[in-house]
Order: sequence, then C-alpha cells, then structure tokens
Amino acid sequence: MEKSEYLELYRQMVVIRLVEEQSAQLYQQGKIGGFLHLYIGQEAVSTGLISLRQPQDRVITAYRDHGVAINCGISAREVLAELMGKATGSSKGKGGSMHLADVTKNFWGGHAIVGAHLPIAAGLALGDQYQKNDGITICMFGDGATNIGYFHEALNLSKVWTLPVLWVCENNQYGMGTSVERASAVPEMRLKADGYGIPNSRADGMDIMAVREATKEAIESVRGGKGPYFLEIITYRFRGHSMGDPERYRQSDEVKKWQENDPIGIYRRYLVEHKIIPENELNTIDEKSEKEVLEAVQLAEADPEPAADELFEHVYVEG
Amino acid sequence: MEKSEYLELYRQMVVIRLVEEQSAQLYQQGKIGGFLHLYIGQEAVSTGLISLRQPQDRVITAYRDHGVAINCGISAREVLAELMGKATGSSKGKGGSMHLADVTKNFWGGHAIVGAHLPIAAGLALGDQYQKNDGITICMFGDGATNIGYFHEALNLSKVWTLPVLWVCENNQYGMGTSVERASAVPEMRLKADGYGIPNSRADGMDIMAVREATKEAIESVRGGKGPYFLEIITYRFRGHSMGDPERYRQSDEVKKWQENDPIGIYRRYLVEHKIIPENELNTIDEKSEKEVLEAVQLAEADPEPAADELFEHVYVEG
Amino acid sequence: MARITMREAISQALWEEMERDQSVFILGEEVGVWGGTYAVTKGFYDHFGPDRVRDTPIAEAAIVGAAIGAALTGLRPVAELMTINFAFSAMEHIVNEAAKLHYMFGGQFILPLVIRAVGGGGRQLGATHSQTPDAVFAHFPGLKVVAPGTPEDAKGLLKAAIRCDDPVLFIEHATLYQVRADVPDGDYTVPIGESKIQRPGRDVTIVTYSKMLEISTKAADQLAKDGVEAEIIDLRTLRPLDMGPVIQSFKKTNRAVIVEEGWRSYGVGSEVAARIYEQAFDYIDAPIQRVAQKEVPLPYNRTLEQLALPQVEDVVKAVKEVL
Amino acid sequence: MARITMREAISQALWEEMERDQSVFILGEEVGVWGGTYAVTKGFYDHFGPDRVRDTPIAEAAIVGAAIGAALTGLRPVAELMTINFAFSAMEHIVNEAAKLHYMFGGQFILPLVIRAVGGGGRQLGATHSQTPDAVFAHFPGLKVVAPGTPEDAKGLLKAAIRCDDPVLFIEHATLYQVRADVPDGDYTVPIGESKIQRPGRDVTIVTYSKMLEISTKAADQLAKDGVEAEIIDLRTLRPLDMGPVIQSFKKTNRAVIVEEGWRSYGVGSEVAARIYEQAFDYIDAPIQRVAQKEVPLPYNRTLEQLALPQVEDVVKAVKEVL
Ligand SMILES: Cc1ncc(C[n+]2csc(CCOP(=O)(O)OP(=O)(O)O)c2C)c(N)n1
Ligand SMILES: Cc1ncc(C[n+]2csc(CCOP(=O)(O)OP(=O)(O)O)c2C)c(N)n1
Ligand SMILES: [Mg+2]
Ligand SMILES: [Mg+2]
Repeated sequence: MEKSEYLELYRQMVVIRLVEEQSAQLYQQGKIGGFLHLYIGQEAVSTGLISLRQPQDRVITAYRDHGVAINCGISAREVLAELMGKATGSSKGKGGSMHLADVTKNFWGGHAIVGAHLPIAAGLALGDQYQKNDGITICMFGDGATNIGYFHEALNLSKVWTLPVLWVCENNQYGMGTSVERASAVPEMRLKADGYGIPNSRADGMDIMAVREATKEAIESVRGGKGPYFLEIITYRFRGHSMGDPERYRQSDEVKKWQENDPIGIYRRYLVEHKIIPENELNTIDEKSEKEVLEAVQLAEADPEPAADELFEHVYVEG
Repeated sequence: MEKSEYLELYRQMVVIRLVEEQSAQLYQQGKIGGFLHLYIGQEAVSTGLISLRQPQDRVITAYRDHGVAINCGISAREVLAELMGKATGSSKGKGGSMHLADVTKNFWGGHAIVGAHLPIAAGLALGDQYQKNDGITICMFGDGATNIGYFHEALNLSKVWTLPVLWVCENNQYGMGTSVERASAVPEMRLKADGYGIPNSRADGMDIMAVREATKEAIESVRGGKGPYFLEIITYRFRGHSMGDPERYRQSDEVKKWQENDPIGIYRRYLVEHKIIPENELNTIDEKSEKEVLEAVQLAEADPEPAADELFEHVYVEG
Repeated sequence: MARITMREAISQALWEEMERDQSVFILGEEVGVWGGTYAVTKGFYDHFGPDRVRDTPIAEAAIVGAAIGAALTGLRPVAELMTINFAFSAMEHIVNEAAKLHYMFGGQFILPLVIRAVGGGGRQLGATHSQTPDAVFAHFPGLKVVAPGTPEDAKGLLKAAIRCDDPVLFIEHATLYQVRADVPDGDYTVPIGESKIQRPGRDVTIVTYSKMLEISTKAADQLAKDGVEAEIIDLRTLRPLDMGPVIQSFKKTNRAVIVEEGWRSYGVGSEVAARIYEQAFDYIDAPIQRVAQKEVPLPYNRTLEQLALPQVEDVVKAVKEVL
Repeated sequence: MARITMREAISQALWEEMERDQSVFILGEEVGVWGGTYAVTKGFYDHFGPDRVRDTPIAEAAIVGAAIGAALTGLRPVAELMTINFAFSAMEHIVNEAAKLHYMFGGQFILPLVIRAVGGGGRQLGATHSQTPDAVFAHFPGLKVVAPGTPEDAKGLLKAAIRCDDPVLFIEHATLYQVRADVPDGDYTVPIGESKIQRPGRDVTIVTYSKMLEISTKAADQLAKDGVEAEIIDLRTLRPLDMGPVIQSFKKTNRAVIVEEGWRSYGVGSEVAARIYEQAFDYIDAPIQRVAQKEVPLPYNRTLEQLALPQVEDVVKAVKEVL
C-alpha cells in the first residue's frame, strides 16, 4: 500500500470522529433533530471496508450511516447539512441523519427500518448480475438486524440466486440495550451464515488492517462469482445507541475497556511503530481535519433551508 | 408397543387416505370449494408424530391439515363437514379445508399463510412455559415455509427463550411447483436449524416406524427442558399441490417411484412380515374404515349449513 | 379489435413489454415453471428464460425488496405477489420503502417498479385469502394504486405501469380473469390516474372499480328495465384518485351510489363520498349510498360468503334509495 | 384526582393490571432493562422480573405472533411495538391473524391480546418513522383500535383493553406523553367503543382524536375569543366507531370539521364525514371540512415537516369555512 493510502485511511477515520463529535454538539444545541446515531468507535469498520471497494461497487447500510457516507466520498459539509435539514444536504434535507445517500458515489443509503435494506441490497446485486456488470454490493447491518425476517429472506435469496453481495455484520455487541446473547440464538453472527451455506469469516473491527485483510478475501470471493459472502466484524460503539440513551444496559468500565482499543489510536500507533508515517505528519492531519470539519460546520449552518414548495416535490416522478 | 397400538396407527393412516380420496371426489362434484390440499403420501408423518404426543401437548400445522386433524382425534365426519362448510364442521363451516381445528383436542389448526403459524407456535410454547405446564408444542410446516421470515424469527426466539417447541419440517420436496433446491439455500432443511444452534435430526417419512423413533428422541429432548428441537421428515405428496395443479414441475415417473414407497403399503408389509398383525385383520380394518368413512361422507353431506345470522357471530367476543 | 379475456390482456401486456424492453423482467412465486398460479405467465419461462422469469422462494418481503433494489439499478421489475393477501407479508417494503424512497432521498433516483397482486373474494378461500384491502394501500402517498375492471383497461394500464417511473401496485381480481371483451389491436397505454365513464346514464351515478364494475353493470341492466339510466364511473386508479368524471356526472344526476368489494369502514367509498360532498355540495339531492362488504372476516361457507359480498340486488336497492 | 402525565397514566394502567392479574405480561423491544424506549415501563423489569417483562429480539412478527400464541393459552399478553411504523413488519400477524382467528375457527377460543404502539409525527424522525396509519388498521373487522387523547382516557382504556377478550391495537402518541391532566384515583376503566364530548359548544362540531385533540382544543380556545363555541368530540376508539355523540352534536351545530394527523385520502376523516352525511343528512348547513396531513411522506426538515402536519391555524381556518 502507498504511503498516501495509509494517510488517507487515517484522515477519513479522523474526519468521521470529528464530524460525529460536532454532530453531538449541534444536536445538544437543537440544530439537529430526530434521532442521531453516532459511529464513534466503529470508524475502522467502514473505513477499512470501503477503502477496498471499486467505483462500480454499491454500498448500502442502516441508519448509523455518517461514517459510511464520508468513506463513500460525501463531504463533511453535505453530511452535516443533511443532519441539519438543509437544502444542500445529500438528500436535500428531506432524509436527515438516518437517510444519507449519494447514488452518484454509489452510496445507496442510509435506511432506518432495521433489516429492511437487506432485501433491497439483494436487489441491487440482482440488478448488476442481470446487467452483467462486474460490480458487487456491500451491505452493512448490525448484530440486532440478524434476528429479523428480512435478514433471513435476503440471505437465502442471495445464495439461491448466487448474487454478488457482501453481507457485512457490524457486531457492536448490542442492539439498542439488548446484548447479543439476549437476542440471538447463536453468539457469533457468522454462524447464521452457515445455515445458508454462505462462506463467512470474522474480523477485529478495532484494527483497520485486520478489517482490510478480511475484506480483501471477502470481496475476491464475491467478485469471483462465488455468490454471497458473510463478513462479521467485531466492534463497539463508544456512545449510546442514539443521543439520550440512558445506557442502563452496560457498565461504564466495559465501555472504558473498549475505549482503550480506540481504532484511531490503534492505527496511529501502528503507523508510527512501523515507521510508515511519522507522528508529526499525523498531527498535521489532525489539525487540518479539525479545521476542515469546523469549516464544514460553519458552511452547513449557513446553508439555506429547503424552499417551502419542496414539500410537494419528489412524491412522484410523474404526475 | 401393544398390538392394539400398531393397529390404531394402521387404522388412522387408512382413514386419512380414504377421507382424502373422498374429499377429492366431493371437490370434483363441487361439494367442496376453495383450495383443497391433500395429504395422500404423507400419512405416516403426522400419524407417527402425533401418536407420541401427550394430551397436554399442543399441535399446530399449515393448511395441509386433514390428516393431522384426524390424528388429533377430530372425526372424519367433522373434517368432511368443515370441508363442505357445514355448521357441524370443526370450525362451524367458517374455516374450511385450510382451517380445521379443535382446541378441546389441543389441535390449534390449520393455518393458510405460509410460515405465519410458526411465531404463533412459539407463543403457544411460551404460554406453557410461563404457566409451568409440562406440555410441549408440536409445530408442523413444509419445506417451502423455511424460506420466509416468520420461520427465522420464530426459530431464533424459541432458542433465545428455550421454548418447549418441536419444529417439524415435512420436506415433501416441493413448495407448490418449486423444488427445494430452487428455493432453499441448503438442500437439507435441518441444516437451517444449525444456524440457530437448535439440535436436529432427519427421518424417513414413508416409514412410520422411523418417524416414531425420531419423534421419541425429539420429544424427549424438548420435554426434558432442553428447549426447541428441529425434526426434518422426508416425504412426498402423491397428488398435486392442491386440486387442479397442472404438475408441469415434475415427471410422472418421479411420482411413480415414490408411490412405490406408499407409507401405508410399507407399514402393512412391516406388520405382516414381523408377524405383528395377520393380513386378514388388516383387511378387516380396511373394510371397516371404508364403511366408516363412506358413512361419514353421507352424514356430513346431510348436515345443516350454518344459519345466516352466523355471519355476524364471532367477529368479536364482546360488543 | 380482438375479443380476449382479462387474463390474456394482462398476459399480453407483460409479454409485449418484455419483448419491447430488455430491462423488464418478472419475479415471484410460481411465475416460471408453473406458468403463474392463475396462468397469467404461462409460456413466459420457455420463451424469455429463467433470468427474466424468476421463480422465487416463498418470501414476499424479499420479492418486493429485491424488486426495489433491481429497480434502483435501472431495471423495470414486475414483482408478482401470488395474492394481495400476501402483500401484508411485504407491507414494510410496499408502503414504507417503495412508497417513500424517491421522496426521502430528495429525488436522486427513480423507482420504476410494478407490483402485481390479485385480490378479491367469492371463491371460498376463507378469511385470510379473500381480501380486498385496496384502500389500505391507496392511503400511502408515493405509491400509485391501479385496479382495472376491463380487459382493455387492464392491458393499457399495465403497460402504462411498466413504463411509469413510479412504484405502482397493480391489483387484479381473481374472478375477472375469464371476463371477455374487445381490446384495441397493437400497442396502446391507458393513463394512470384517470377515471372513466364505462356506461353513460342520466339518472344516477354509480362509482365503482374492478370486480364491482361487473356487478354494477348487471345492476344497471336491471335498473334500465325499470327505466332508470345509471351512469357508471370506473375509478380504475385509486391513487392518484381522479374525481373529475365523478363530479361531472354527479352534477348531472345529483345522486350517487359507490360500490366497492372491500369493507365499508375506512374504505374506498368513504373517500369518494367525502370528496363528492366537498366538491359538489350544492348538487346533492339525496344522501350518497355506499355498497360494500359486510364487516366480518370473509367466511368459508359459500352461502355466508355470498351474504357478505356485495350483490347485484344490493346495488339496485341502494340506487332505489337515492332516487 | 391526581394530576399525572400521559406516560404515567399508561405506565400505571400496565402496572396495576400486572399486579392484579398474573396472566398479564409484557413483551417487546427494550421494554425491560432499558425501561421502554419512551420510559413507559421504567422500573417494571426490576419489580416484575424477566418472565413478565420480556425483552425480545428485533422481530416484530415474532413479537405479535408469540403474543397471539400466548393469548391462546389463556394469558393476557401486552405486546409493545416500539413504534407503529414497525407494525408494518408485523402486519400479517395483526390484521390477518389476530383480527381473524376467533372468527375463522368458529369462535372456539378467545384472543385477549393488546398491542401497544406509539405513532405520530412532529419529531423530525423522517418518512419511515413518523406515520399515523391508524385508519389502515381500523379497516379490519375483528381488530379493535383505540387511540386516547387524554391521560384519563389512556389509563382507563388501556385497562379496558387488557381485560378485553378481543385483540386490541392501542395507539399512543409520542408527543402526548408529557401532557398532564387529572386522572381519577383508584381502579377504573373507560369502555372501548365510546366517543366522548371533551369540550361542549354550540356552534360547530370538531371531531378528532389522539394528538389532534390537543391541536383542536387550542383552536377552540382561539375561536372562543371570536365568540365561536366549538364542541369537540373525541372518537377515542376508531373500531368499533361510535358515531352517537358525533351525530347528536352535529344535529345541534349543523356544522363539522374533522381533524386527524394522518393522510387525508382513505383516512379517518373520510369515514366520519361519510357517516355524518348518511346519518344526519337533513341537518347539514355546510360541507364538512377535513383537516389532515398533507399527502407527502413526512420530510425530515423541521419547517417542511410542520408544513405537512395539521396546525392550530388549519383547524381555525376550516371552522371558519363551515360557519
Ligand atoms: C423493524 C424495526 N424495529 C425496531 C426498530 C428500532 N430500532 C432502531 S435501531 C435498533 C437496534 C438495532 O441494532 P443493531 O442492528 O445491532 O444496529 P446498531 O444500532 O447496533 O448499529 C432498533 C431496535 C427499527 N428501526 N426497525
Ligand atoms: C405468505 C404466503 N405466500 C404464499 C402463499 C401461497 N402458497 C400456499 S402453499 C404454498 C407452498 C408451500 O409449500 P410448503 O411449505 O413446502 O408446504 P407443502 O404445500 O409442500 O405442504 C404457497 C406458495 C401463502 N399461502 N402464504
Ligand atoms: Mg448492534
Ligand atoms: Mg413442500
């Protein structure tokens, strides 16, 4: 990997972290409404995963989508603008935090109903298969999503039709306040893939290098025409499920323990220890990114609200 | 097993076969409406299975329910009356062929939406667990039903809550015209149970003795408090999916091959060869059963239709 | 002009659109090898092959969900739900995904999707298999809901639906497949969102659609014998709902009866009645009558089932009420 | 009399019924350890334990399906759907199973089931999470649909629902939980299927329910300043729908405005309007007005969202239309 690539991965993780911290503040200030699900702690997952996708590969995820959006190339400003419901947001302020998307960047959203986007992901893959495109679909979802019927119907169909889809389960240990063992029949999500005869593997989501290694193999399998592949990535969300989560369901020292494995810190140490990038260059990135994100916040805040007649736009294409 | 028990199993299979043949005729005569799904070829499955349930055990199945109903103790006359929409039918003529039930016999129906009764079965088992009854719930469904989301949600929940439910998949090779390999990610339905960590086994559904053996083990596991168990029983429907099935999806010699393994014939030979019951006694049962079923047809045909004001009965219990 | 059945009309529309446009394909339960549970796609599998006529597992959410995804990639899927009763098993994807995605993401992509589903009662299929929940789906903005009552409209509306860039729920009726009528030759479409006068008359306006068009026509024939000329408006599309011809007719007759097969409460008739009162208040001579299904889960027994469903006599009686 | 919030009223009803009857238990997502996403069941898990306050996987069909099964064994489950938007993921089990089983099997068992679900918009949750699809569920015979607008009614109706032997969908509103009002002391129930005059008046009848009761009351306050006395009828139950008080009021005022939060087409207002015209035709002085949500998927942006939702001014304007 080129040095520039290493740097870019670091930069993206830092930007995601900063955008999420800014979002939390804007939410407290009442400038962001609705539900806000932060990606803090999980940055290495989507950053590592999406760094390996080709432009023709489609990405689709759940409502915890800010990081994914940034990895897919949506600017911090567009993300923040959408969170604040501005006309310049990636969904024109109509979707909000849970519904970021930019199909020109092959990012298909941002979906708020747990598991409902999995059948849609199967359809995206079907579309590419039908049109003989060599793109694959990368579909991300949480551990909790593996318990709903949509997951089952989508995985079964993907195997029966040998669809080019990579199922990526971000196992952050909890679905809201319910731990995996209280909601799932099996402790490892990848075991569910065995029930469909779908090849699968598991990776440490706090170590971006491990994520990339597992992803490489997974993508090769799917692009090689072997049909679906299931990748479980172990991670942890450092913040509550969404803003205002009382967090009665976990102990603060459990959170602390995980925070010691901060994916950004781990990657930073890796880069320095392996002499890939000197500390000061990383510091420069930190500073530049901070400046950049604060600018994005200001610009997004100054951006215009959608016009009133936007209310009736896009209900239908025709008529 | 007592000789009388052997005889009773034989009698039930013969009665089911006769009732189904009569139903087919009544359907052709226009005396039965709607959809009619015959159980011919699968008699050994429910007969063997249900012969081992205790009175406190609940049984629930799909729309292919005539055989199950008879095994649960509903008389041929009540079954036929329901098929003809008579007031004397087990559901007062309101349910029809797909909705037979008699809860006084712990038979909870007869459900027409594929897979939708699995979560309900989990609930029946939950009810017994909650009330500390030692009854278990036996839930039967087809191979095709294993592909719908309800199956997934029910199996996962049953494992997470260690519910006393026996999942019985009647794999008759087809869901309507779609063969197992064209609809299911895995060739053996029992493999899906592995995805939930649910113990499972597989039995030959044309051999009632094999069905009973597998069932014994399965029921012991569930009643023993070990939670759900998944039993796959391989069988075949000799007739179309329902009346009027063009059967373009299978070759007649495939059907012939299976018909040579007629579950009644196999059991008959078994009883004779093992000198458990002499041929002539079996012939007597055949004759008696035929007389009995023909009588049931006549009685059911003569039975009254529900009164017009029944239309508004039972929409609600109150008000 | 060719005289064909509703089944043939729908089958022809699908066939011709698939011949015309490679991006059109069919997916659903038993649409392929079986040829369609109602034989609508008979012969398609052999002609178009397994890639374009796709048998699916029994998984309604996946059928509609996969169709949505495929539509997002630029294809024009026609998803078949074996019956509309199974649409409840795909409810999330029909009303919460298909109906909302275009709007919710700021119109950055289109969703050219058709969901075919056959509904209706009268065949003793019991409560879970005999519903006409059309109003339920028509309640959701973002979805278009079409329910033709004649072979000509069925063919033209289905072609329009397949060419439409919005998601369309196309509702057929199981007891109409055998109905025969003239259909224009060659390629034509019938615009979505336009009601139509199916039978002119001056004395009373009967507003209906789908199967009830047949019932209403029979009622009109009976009424004609008594010299009553009923004008029948076929809604054809439930969303967007075109009240134009209804109001025009009502301003002439000042009397209306709305006939639907589904349940009365929160049904189609209530919406149409409410709009007539709103848009033609000064023209009302008598309270508008609604003919609908009795409010019970449809029973299996034939006599009871027919008691619950709207009959020709019910329509005649309702018309006499408003005269 | 105690002055408590809607949240407390609902919480008390659940608590008291669980204390009273061992067969009552709760299941749903985050009802236990979390204490309920809207804190309605806070403290229940510690007091009643994990068997009676059951956290479930994210599997709405299994939640409602399991509740149905448990009810068949003689228990009285209260299933909580985190929001009514997720009821679409349990649609089959709500409208096709719970609503039909008692009838379809000839009444041989009862189904004492309560499904609690919170609905409504106004919190910028976006199109998939902000719906008020009450009319959709009220369309199905066999199901009872309740949607209280005051703490007193919420507590009494929920207790009635839990004691009722029929399946009841109990719809709460997320922006009403903080509303405070007096509630009778001790044990009481409010009968399901009875509308109620919440505010007497002589000039115009406003028919509404749930959140819109609050909006309508504010509108009535404004109108009072102009000397217009609006009578507000709270439907409270959508099925069975009690038109008694509505018709009585209308025969007095001869004018009506129906206010609902959901979409106008095929909504609650259309049914109520149609019935008023049918039952009080000779008393109508002006076309009945319907105030409802604009027919768009609810947008995230706050300004647009508020534009789409019925506002006090909309009600005032509608009333002035009919006067
Ligand atoms: C069908 C459905 N049910 C419930 C919810 C409410 N809900 C939103 S997120 C969530 C938890 C999902 O957990 P998981 O899949 O592990 O994703 P994570 O939040 O951990 O990233 C729930 C229950 C929903 N949005 N959709
Ligand atoms: C949700 C749903 N989708 C489709 C149908 C139509 N349908 C009825 S039976 C059936 C096939 C079921 O096959 P299987 O589960 O193997 O049972 P079998 O008929 O073989 O006994 C289908 C697709 C239905 N009843 N419910
Ligand atoms: Mg999680
Ligand atoms: Mg089968």
